Amino acid sequence: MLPILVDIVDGRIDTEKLVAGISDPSAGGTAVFIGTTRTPSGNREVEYLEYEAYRPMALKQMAAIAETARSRWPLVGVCAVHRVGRVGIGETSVVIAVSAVHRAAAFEACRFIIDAVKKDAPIWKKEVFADGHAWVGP
Amino acid sequence: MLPILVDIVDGRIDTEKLVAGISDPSAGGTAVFIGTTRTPSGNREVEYLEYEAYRPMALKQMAAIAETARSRWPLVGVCAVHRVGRVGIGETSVVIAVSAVHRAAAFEACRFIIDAVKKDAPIWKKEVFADGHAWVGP
Amino acid sequence: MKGIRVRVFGRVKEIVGSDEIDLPAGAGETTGTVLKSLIDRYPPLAPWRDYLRVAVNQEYVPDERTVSPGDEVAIIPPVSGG
Amino acid sequence: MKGIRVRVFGRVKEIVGSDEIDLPAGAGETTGTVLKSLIDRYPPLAPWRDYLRVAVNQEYVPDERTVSPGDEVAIIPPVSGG
Repeated sequence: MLPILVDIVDGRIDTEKLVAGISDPSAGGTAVFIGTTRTPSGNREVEYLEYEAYRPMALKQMAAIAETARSRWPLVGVCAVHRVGRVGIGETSVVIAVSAVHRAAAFEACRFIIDAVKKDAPIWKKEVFADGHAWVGP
Repeated sequence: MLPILVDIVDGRIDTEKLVAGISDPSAGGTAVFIGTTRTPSGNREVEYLEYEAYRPMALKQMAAIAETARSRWPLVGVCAVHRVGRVGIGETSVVIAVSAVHRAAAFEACRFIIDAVKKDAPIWKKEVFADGHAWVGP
Repeated sequence: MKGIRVRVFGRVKEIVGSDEIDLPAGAGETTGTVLKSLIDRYPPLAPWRDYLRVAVNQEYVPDERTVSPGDEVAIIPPVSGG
Repeated sequence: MKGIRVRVFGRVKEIVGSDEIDLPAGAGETTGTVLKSLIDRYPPLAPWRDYLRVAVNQEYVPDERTVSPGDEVAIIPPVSGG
């Protein structure tokens, strides 16, 4: 069982490196979720996104979510990294990577983690348009 | 909607490049499955794996599976690449990558495709041990 | 009278105009009274009242609980990571 | 009498000792008769009979159908890609 890696970073996320970090001879499958910033939002063109985190709490939440996943599924490695600051369109804002002996566990845990991170990690994004911005959410 | 990419390759699979190939400003999530060769198998140490494909039929099957996925879920890009020949332990033997506007479709389609490829694509692996080999399967 | 320092984020930070604020605190302050004081002071927050979660010492506090000046209190508007 | 060329893979290829084999074919050959001829000629294949799928022209043929010498016939042992 590999250590859990969670991080919040200010620059580009190196997915390949993260996936390599959870690889292991005992793992047969790795499920990865890569969140990328997109445009349009509704019918407005987004120029870029700006992410903000309550960093220490977000790291705690992400670690707790990853631990929960590891207690529910037989996993080998777990990694969850979120980017903050300005993120251009099409760039990666979040990566969840989970390796397991069998693929079902990897898929289910990966989906669980991204769903939980989006629901509970104190991270916010605003969409920046040519003429203003909007926080995403209700 | 991006073209579907399916391939069977003799050398290393460049996951990063494949993921880049299905990225698009309209996509918000990409689900990736990375299959890696593992050891042990049962209680025998595997030295490496050897994959064989009925190449033209496997390519047709993979393309048909990808098309089915695209007809069932709203996807942006789909890619399925399998490696054949000798694959060392821990190396990538297959990559499925699916991008979509929303992550649920990406996850579900990615899982569907790897399940279907494993069930129907005419591809075989044998595990090579220090003292022999075994075709995987019943 | 010591105050309670409250961290704010996202749209709440934008309304407040700062990433933290000191609220005057009497005895028996709770997560509820802190939230009420903040909204009283910044009325544009009122429409968000039902959407705001409170964290104390970096943990969500779903039910009302006492807060003391040493606690790290944070107002969590609807999250949107990913 | 023209033969039918049959492609074989995996453990079937190992048993047959070649990646394709020409089977003599009369009129009215079917996927079933091709499979039977192959197993008759290579008895070690018999235990695999129920596990073998037949493809004609690179498509699985779940039900028995006629095959002609021009068809690309393949015997598909249990697949194990991934």
